Parts: sequence; C-alpha cells; structure tokens
Amino acid sequence: MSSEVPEPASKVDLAPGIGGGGEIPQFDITLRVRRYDPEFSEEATWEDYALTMYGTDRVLDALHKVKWEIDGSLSFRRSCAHGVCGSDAMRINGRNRLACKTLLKDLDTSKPITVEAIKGLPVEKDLIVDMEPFFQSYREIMPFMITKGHEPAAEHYQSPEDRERYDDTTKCILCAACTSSCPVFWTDGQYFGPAAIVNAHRFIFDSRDEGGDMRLEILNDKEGVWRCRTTFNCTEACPRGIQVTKAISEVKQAILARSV
Amino acid sequence: MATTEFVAPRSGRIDPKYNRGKSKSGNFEMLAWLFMRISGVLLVILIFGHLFVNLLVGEGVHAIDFGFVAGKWANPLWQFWDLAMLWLAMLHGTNGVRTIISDYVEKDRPRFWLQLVLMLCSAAIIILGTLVIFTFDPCIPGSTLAVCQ
Amino acid sequence: MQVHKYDVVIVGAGGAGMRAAIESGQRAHTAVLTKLYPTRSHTGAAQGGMCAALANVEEDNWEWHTFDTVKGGDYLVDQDAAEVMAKEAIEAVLDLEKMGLPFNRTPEGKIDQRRFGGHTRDHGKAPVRRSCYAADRTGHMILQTLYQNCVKHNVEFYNEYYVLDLLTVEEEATREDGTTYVQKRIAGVVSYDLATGEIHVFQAKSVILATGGAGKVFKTTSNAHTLTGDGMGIAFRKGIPLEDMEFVQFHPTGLAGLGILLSEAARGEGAILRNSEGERFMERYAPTIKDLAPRDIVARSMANEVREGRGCGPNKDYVLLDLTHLEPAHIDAKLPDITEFARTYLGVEPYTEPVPVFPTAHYVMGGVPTNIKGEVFQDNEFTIPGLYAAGEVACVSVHGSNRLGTNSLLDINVFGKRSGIAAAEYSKTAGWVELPENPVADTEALLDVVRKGSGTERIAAIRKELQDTMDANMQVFRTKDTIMKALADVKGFRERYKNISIQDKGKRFNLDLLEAVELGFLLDLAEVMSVSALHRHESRGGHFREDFPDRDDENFMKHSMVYKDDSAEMEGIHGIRFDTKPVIFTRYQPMERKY
Amino acid sequence: MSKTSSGTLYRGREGMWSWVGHRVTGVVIFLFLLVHVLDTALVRVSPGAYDAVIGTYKNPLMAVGELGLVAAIVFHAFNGLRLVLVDFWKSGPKYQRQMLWGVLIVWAVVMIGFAIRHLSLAFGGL
Ligand SMILES: Cc1cc2nc3c(=O)[nH]c(=O)nc-3n(C[C@H](O)[C@H](O)[C@H](O)COP(=O)(O)OP(=O)(O)OC[C@H]3O[C@@H](n4cnc5c(N)ncnc54)[C@H](O)[C@@H]3O)c2cc1C
Ligand code: HEM
Ligand code: SF4
Ligand code: F3S
Ligand code: FES
Repeated sequence: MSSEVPEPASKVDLAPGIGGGGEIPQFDITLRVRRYDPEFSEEATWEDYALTMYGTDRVLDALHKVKWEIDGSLSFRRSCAHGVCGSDAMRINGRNRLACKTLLKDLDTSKPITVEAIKGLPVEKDLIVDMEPFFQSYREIMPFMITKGHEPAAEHYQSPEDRERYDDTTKCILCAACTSSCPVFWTDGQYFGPAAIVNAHRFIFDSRDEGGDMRLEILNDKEGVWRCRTTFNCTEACPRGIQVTKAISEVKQAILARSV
Repeated sequence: MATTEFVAPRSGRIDPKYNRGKSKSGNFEMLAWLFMRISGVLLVILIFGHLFVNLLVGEGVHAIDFGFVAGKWANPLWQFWDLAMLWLAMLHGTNGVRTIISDYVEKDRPRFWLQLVLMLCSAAIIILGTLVIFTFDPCIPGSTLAVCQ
Repeated sequence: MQVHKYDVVIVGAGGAGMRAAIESGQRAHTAVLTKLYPTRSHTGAAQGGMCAALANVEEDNWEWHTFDTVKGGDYLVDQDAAEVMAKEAIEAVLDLEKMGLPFNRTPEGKIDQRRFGGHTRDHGKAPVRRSCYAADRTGHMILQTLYQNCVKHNVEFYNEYYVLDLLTVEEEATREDGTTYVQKRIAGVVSYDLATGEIHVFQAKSVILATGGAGKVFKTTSNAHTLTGDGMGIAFRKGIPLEDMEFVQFHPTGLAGLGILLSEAARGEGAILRNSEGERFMERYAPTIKDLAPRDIVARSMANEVREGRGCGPNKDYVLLDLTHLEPAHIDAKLPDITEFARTYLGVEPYTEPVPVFPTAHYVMGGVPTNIKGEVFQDNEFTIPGLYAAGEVACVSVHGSNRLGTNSLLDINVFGKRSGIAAAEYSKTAGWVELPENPVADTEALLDVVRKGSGTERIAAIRKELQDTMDANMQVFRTKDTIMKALADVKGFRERYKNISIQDKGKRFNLDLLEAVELGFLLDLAEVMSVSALHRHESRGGHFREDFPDRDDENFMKHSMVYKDDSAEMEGIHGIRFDTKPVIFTRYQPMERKY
Repeated sequence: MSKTSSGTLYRGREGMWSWVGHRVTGVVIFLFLLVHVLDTALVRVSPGAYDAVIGTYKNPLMAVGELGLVAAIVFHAFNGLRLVLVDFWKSGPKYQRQMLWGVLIVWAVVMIGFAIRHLSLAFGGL
C-alpha cells in the first residue's frame, strides 16, 4: 500500500521476553461494590469481594468474575467490552469511567476498589441507573441534521477543514460519564448537561446543517449552557477524550455572537 | 387479554420529566452570565484599590475611623469609587447567591421565598449604602476635621 | 401480560434495525424492540468503512463491486442479491450523507474513499478506492446517524425489551399444481421487559428480525457480550431454517486473549506478522501478497504457526503484529484508535513493541435465509408472509462463504432499508393474524426452566466450556473428529443446562436470568454450526476442513440449510435436519479464488 | 421510587475544587459585604457609634479574621479572572489547570506580603 514504508528484513531478532516465556502477573484485589435492590431493601449497602485477577484485567472483568462466580444477582450494563458502546459508565474509586476501559493494574490495588453507580440519575438496581432523563435532554437539542429543503442530487459538499471543525464532538458514545460527573447536574437534575451540549455542538458547527439557530435558542434556556460553571469534571470523565468544556464554551460564544 | 393502549415507555413520546420552561426567559441568563464576568473584572480594580488604601497605606486598619472615612468621601473620586464598588459588588454577589439558591433549593416554593428574601435584603443594602454615600455630611456640629474648616 | 398492537415490529436497533425503522416508521405504525439502548449496538464497533462504487476518487462501477463480492465469497454468493447490494450501495451511502453522516472528505469536498482488502478495479486488476469512511469510526458514525434520524422521525423504541419468541401460526395451503403444504404466518413477538420482568406481547402484521450476530459462541471474538445470536436461535426454534451457518469469519488480528479487533488497516499501512522466531511467516503461506492475503488465509496461517510451536508468549498461543518500523507520526495519523486499544488493553506501546494478536471470531456469514426483499424463507420454496430479516442475523447470501471487509455495513443499510419498506407496505394490505391461544406459553416455559431451576450448574461455567470447545474444535481448522468432539461436548452441555440455577430471584433487571436464556441460544447455534460444518466435505471461504482441504464445486456449490426437527436423526445427531439449497447464479461462473 | 446515588464523594480534580472554593468564598464575601455596608452606614448615625464598631476591627483577633477575608477575596478575584480567561480566551480550557496553579501561586505571594504588613500593623502597632 504505502510504498514509502521501508521493507524490513524478513527475519528480525526479537527482544528477549517478547518471543516467549514471562509470567503473567497476578494479584489480589478487593472490589467494593455499592449494591442496591429496592425489591429487597430500600437501603444501599457496600459489599466486598476478594478476587484474584490478572495483568490485563479490567474492572469489567472483575465485575464479571463476581457475577459469574460469586453472586449472579450483581447487575450492571455492558456490551462491547472495549469502550465503544457507552454501556458501562460507573464511578470507580470516586471518578466516572468506563469499567471496560479501566485496567485494574492502573488502580491502587492495595486498597479496596470502590465501584458505584453514576451520580445524578435515579439508581434502578446496583450499578444500573435510569438513563431516560439523560436521553430526554439529548433529544431536546434536536440531534439530527436539519436542512431547509433543496437536497443536492449527490452528496452535500464539505471541505476537509469544515469537516474537521466538529470532528471532536462526533466521537460521543452517549455514555453519560460527563453529565453524571457535573456538579451542576447533581444539584437538581434540570441542567441539560454536557452530553446534550456536545451533541448540539456536533450539529451547530457542521457546515451542512441549517438548524443551528434553533439549537442555540434551546441552549440559551435557563437550564442551558449558562449553568455550566466550567468545573471540567466532564472533560476529565469523557472516555473518548472529547474536549467537552471547550465545546460548551464554543456554544456559549456562538450564542453571545448571535445576540450582539 | 385486553389490548392496552400504551405508548412506548422509553422513546421520545414520554411526558417530559423535565420541568424546563418553554423558552420564556429570553436572554436573561446570558446577560447575567456576561454581567458576572464584566463586573468581576471591574471589581478586581475597585476592591483592590479599596483594600490597598484602607488596609495597607499608612497605618493600615489603625488609621480607620470616622475622620478617615469623612476625609475620603470629601473627594468625589472616592465617592464615585465606593458607589461603583457597592453597586457592582452587590449585584454581582446577589446574582451569585441567586444561582446558588436555584442550584440547591429544588422545591419551587422555598426557592421562591429565599430568592425574595435575597432580593429584598440586597435592595435594602444597596439603597442604604447609596444614601449613606450621597447624604454623608462630615461636618457634624463641633467637627474639627480639615474639610469643615 | 400486556398486549400491544403495531403494524410493524422491528426486533433489534443496530444498523439494520434502525435503517428499517426509519423507512417503516414513516409509512406504518412501527415499534422497535431492542435489548440494548440503540446506541449500544455493536454496529458502533465497526471501524473500516462501507464500500460503494461512487467513483469519487477513481474510476469504479457497481458491476466490479458485484464481482469482488462474489469472488470474495468464494462463489457461494447469491448473485442476484450481490447485484442489488452493489447497485444500491451508492444510494445507501448518499442516504447516510444526507442524514448527516460526517464522512471524511476529498479536497473538493466530496466523500473520500480508500482501499480495502478484496476490492478491485475491473475484476481483480488492481486495488480500488471504494470504501467510504469516517476516520476509523465508520460504524460508530452510522449507528449515531441512524439513531439521530430515528429521533427525528419519532420512532417508538422499547429499550431493554428482550424478544424471546416469535408468534407463528401454521395453515394448510395449496400450491398451483394442487398439492398442499404447511404455510407459516407471523402473528407477532413475545418480549421480556428487563426493567420490570414483565412479559409483553406485540401483535404485528410484519416483523423484522435485526438482532445481529452470534460471535459469543466462541471464546476469542471481536463481538460484544450481547451478541448471542438470539434472533437466529428464536427463528430456529420456530422451525425456520438457518442457512450456511458453518461459515464464520475469523479476523486475523484480534488482540491476543481479548479478541478486540485491530483493523485490517494496520497491515494495509505496512504492519507485519511475526512468529516467536521473528520470522515474517506470511512469506511462507502467501509469497506474493504476504500479510495482505485474504482474512481466512492469514488467520489459518497464524493458527498454523501457533500449532507448530512458533507461537509467542508464556503459553505460545499468539503471534505478533509488528508496527515498530513505521513512523510514530504515520501510526498516529492513520491508526489512532487501534493503537490506543493496544496501549489500553495490553499495555503494549506499538511504536516500540510488537502487538500480540490472534484470530478472533468476527462475523457469521450464515443466518436466517431471506430473499432480496428481506422476506424470510420457511423452506427452499416459500417465504413467510410478514416476516423479514436484515443485517448479520440474516443470510440473503451476499457474503457467501466469506464476507469482504466493508460489505456488512453496506448489507445492513441496503437490506435494512429494503425490508423496512417491504414490511410497511405489506402491513398496509395484510390482515391481522390471530394470536395463538396462549401466546406466552413457550416463553413462560423457557423462563421457568431457568427461574425454577434449583440445580448446581452455573451458567457462566457452561458458557465458558462451550466457548473453549468451539475455539478448540470449530475455529479456523476443522476435521470430522474435531467437529464430532464439539457436537459431543454441546450434547453434554445441554444435559447440564437442565440442571442450572440462577441466583438472582428478582424481577428488576434480572440479567442473570437473561444470560441463561442467551446461553440456550448459544448452545443451539453451536450445534447448528457444527452440524453444517460436518456436512460440508470441502474447504471454502471461512470453512476449512483439513480432511477436505479443497473446494469442491461439483458436490458442494450449494447452501446448507439446517432445520430443527424433533423427528430427524442423522449421523447420531438427534433433532436436527440437514438440507441444501441451490446457489443463484446470474453473471459469474466459479473460478479459482487466487490473490 | 428509586433515588439517585449518594455513595462516596466525587473525586473531581482541580477544576471541581477550584469551583467549590470559588463558590464558598463568593458566599463568604457576600455575607461580609452585607455586614460591612451596615457598619459603614453607622457613619450616618454618629461618629462615636462608627468608631466604636470600627474599633472592634482593630482587635488582633479580628485582624486574623480580616486576613481570612482578604484571602477569600484575593482567591475569588484571581480565580474569577481565570474563569474569565477560560470563557473568553481560545486556549483557556486547555490551560485551565496551569492557570489555577498560577492563581494559587499569585495568591500565596500576595497573601504572604499582605499578611506580614497587615499583622505587623495589627499587632505591633507599627
Ligand atoms: C469489531 C468489528 C468491526 C467491524 N468492522 C466492519 C467494517 O469495517 N465494515 C463492515 O462492513 N462491517 C464491519 N463489521 C461487521 C458489522 O459491523 C456488523 O456485522 C453489523 O454492524 C451488524 O449490524 P446489525 O444491525 O445486524 O446488528 P447489531 O448492530 O449487532 O445490532 C443488534 C441489535 O439487535 C438487538 N437484539 C439482539 N438480540 C435481541 C433480542 N433478543 N431482543 C431484542 N433485541 C435484540 C440488540 O439490542 C441490537 O440493537 C465489524 C464487526 C465488528 C465486531
Ligand atoms: C474581586 C473581584 C471579583 C471577581 C473577578 C469575581 C469573579 C466572579 C466570576 C467570574 C464569577 C462567575 C463564576 C461562574 O459563573 O462560574 C463569580 C461568581 C460569584 N461571585 Fe465573584 N468576583 C469578584 C468579587 C466578588 C464579590 C465582592 C462577591 C461578593 C459580594 C462575589 C460573590 C460571588 C458569588 C456569590 C458568586 C457565585 C458563585 C457560584 O455561582 O458558584 N464576587 N465571581
Ligand atoms: S461527551 Fe464523552 S463522557 Fe459525555 S456522553 Fe459523550 S462520550 Fe460520554
Ligand atoms: S462538569 Fe459541568 S459545570 Fe460545565 S465544565 Fe462540565 S458541564
Ligand atoms: S462495555 Fe461498551 S463501553 Fe464499556
């Protein structure tokens, strides 16, 4: 394919340890999970599980180990297991992360690893929260391309620079790690939240879209962008590395620019 | 086995769980946000000047007495300075506390009452402070202050 | 039990399901039932791209695309379907663009296209730039864009509703020549609401199955935990055949031990596979194109290296993907996501260290047989009015015995759209089919086995052993013995399955219960795959029999069809009937598949 | 009805803690300001009353309190400027953390200078 790539010698010497041998590191951890099942008790409790895990295991593997080998009633959402579906945002050692992207070895395994549901959304059971309020905000910002008729025969044209303008915010997987890490969202849950703004940003700055004004109007609401107090929790929590606070700032500027 | 009329529970058609207003607030939140930033920058100058003159120049806090204040307010610049500081700081602070109340007080009624109390207090303080600055007369009978001579 | 009535019910909200929903939702009263929130579907994991002969960057046409598809599938492709797909690919891409999909762009602002394995100009003369893409997140963008448009069109979603049964009724019908046969009809589906544990019946004139793949039959897989082949399993249990289930695609470069996919693009950019001796072993197996040989050939070569003791690691069970001779800047520009996977999950720095990789179960070519309208066949002759299938769950047979990269994202869009339209149109003219007497009987029975079970077996243990045996015996190399071993094991697991118990006794979010149900589907599908593999005494595409290493067009140029049939007895296997179906040819006669 | 999770304290980073600090100092300053306007208003009542109240400010204990107040104002002020930069400067969000460290350093320097001067005035008389 790319011819500029140098052709390596057909056989190379591998660094020792790469070709074989080597122990797989193994370690013991305590997983401390916040359990809650209103069918049986109104109280949430902390439950400790002692586990032996391996070098490449993630928090999701530890949770699976508990569910599959110790207590099948432990409930959490998960699907893809490699950080692309957004199912398993949870609070791990006090911070929002994806369980499937958090390697155990990167955590302090000498202390119990705490795992609890994300904040600010109603807990349904164990680590599962009601995502509806979150998706409700998402839907309210009209997360779809709006054009005023006159469709082109083939595709809309868009320069690579215009495409690059909103690239960052197209990466969102709607995991809610950001919104549920936001101190303003925790207060009364009415704030649109960073995820909704990120997804509005994705369209507001898409040169093909013609509904930007409507979205800016929506986010100019009293529960809109002005509630963001730039605490950056969202940016730090985002597993996709989206510059969330920056995107919110850009939307604020766009609303300001529109009004003056 | 009756067929129930039932809308999909988790699609866009549910009653909004959000009680967000239907875009009635206009640009108020934006202007408030902007005001916080502009007033903040101005306050830096005003407050630092104030603190500097009151606490650091000369004998600092020991020098403050009736005469000190009287001397300052004889100068229209300081009168204006303190007036601006009063208004900006009070409006800035009041708006700040207003957001804090709406953040943490979720129920409509208590929220309303607290906001009302806040507004009344602030209004009272602003009016009081303004009156003091404008109606201040350092030359009370028997005054020995230089300005009154 | 609640009963709902919809004209069209779509099962699954991945790419295929949502593409169908956008069409159907605008034409008929439609509900989408999905066991995951739509944006959690595994379509979002696809990286590479979606092919269409747009000819935006170089000369191309849909006829060449058809040829590549047919050849890639080792001629077991139904050529009418391949033609439809390649022809409608162009519109499918443009539809997505108009819905807002942020494709990468050419300098003039058109949709950019890049090369992808197996896609060529003029019948194999040279590689062609046909794949439309959005960085290495094409699937993610497709899934998001389709969901966004479902929101736009107010599609009704029933999220976290597991469909567990199809409601079918059987009627006596007469052929034109006067002979009679049994005609199945669809009346609706039965589903389980995860949040409450309640059972909901959906009566529908049309049902579209779009439940995706079944990669979790295997241990090492690029598929999500939730891809347990439910749709295939449900259909199979209702007497609907499964076509070509022996053909599973193993992608060569999955992260060792984890299965997470590293896209083919890595080798496209110059990465090299090495064994424990440091040899570039693909020189041995494919002297001319080496590391860029088709997926099935590379996967087999890798497995062979490991089998002959030249694997790496403590257990000598993987080989290495070497990118260290590439410029870090080049790697960053072209392969950002996959290098991040290597770093995050294996702690390997691809700039300086080779990445451990091993073939990973990736895609099920087979599935529920359909025609090009998406209508599901009940046998070789008749379709079931009102029942449709699209996406990985279906087998229109555009992929034959080996799917070309980028053709699945295309498949879900083209046939998702077609089945959405067809289902809605059908529902306008069709009447309601009466629900069976007790529509939830089968579902309750299914759940009771698990709920009331008080045995000692754990679901996870059985599932793990199933996956182990499938990896060991049904992966890239198969022989009669290994297949028989897999079948015997599955039989054992079935016995043990009767003796399971689960610990979660609640109604809310009882995933323990559903994992048990899913294991039931996996067991069925493992058996179906093995039976199909056993009957195919040849090697073709994804199916490689060491005891029959050549392709045998004379005897096996036909689709496998496997039925559940309690009276069947064949080679010691009970309850499964094996049959075949002819392949549809239009333009291309089989040739040797050479690269 | 289920409730939202309480659980452990969220372990936010610099951004979150600086916001907590900004909020707390903002309220503290506001409350002080209310009192401060009231006491200053005493100048309208009588010089004696004013001097009596101001006299309490000259108490060494109050000096420490004043120090705290100035600390709060200075932090709030500098952090406020940082927030303005985050909002209006293009690279603000990128450098928010560095800017916070900047705020803290400037805050410390100003406070040390102020504390020496102020406390020596308050305690030593000169
Ligand atoms: C890692 C990876 C990379 C890939 N890269 C490419 C690529 O570059 N190009 C390409 O063309 N193809 C690629 N593929 C293949 C392609 O992505 C998939 O085949 C395709 O996305 C499948 O789409 P689908 O709509 O059929 O199923 P999915 O997207 O898997 O969706 C299945 C849906 O069915 C629902 N469902 C399942 N069971 C039930 C049930 N019992 N009840 C209710 N709902 C149910 C789920 O909730 C889900 O919504 C890749 C696949 C993988 C795994
Ligand atoms: C010295 C200069 C000052 C600057 C630069 C400044 C700056 C700011 C800014 C930019 C904000 C907005 C924060 C946000 O929206 O996230 C703010 C909030 C606030 N300020 Fe100030 N301010 C100053 C002085 C004051 C004073 C004197 C008071 C008290 C009267 C005060 C009380 C508050 C309060 C209560 C808030 C709300 C905090 C919150 O919502 O979290 N500030 N300040
Ligand atoms: S912005 Fe990031 S954290 Fe927020 S929902 Fe999207 S991916 Fe998740
Ligand atoms: S956490 Fe919240 S306050 Fe703003 S910067 Fe992020 S939305
Ligand atoms: S399981 Fe998909 S993001 Fe973690």
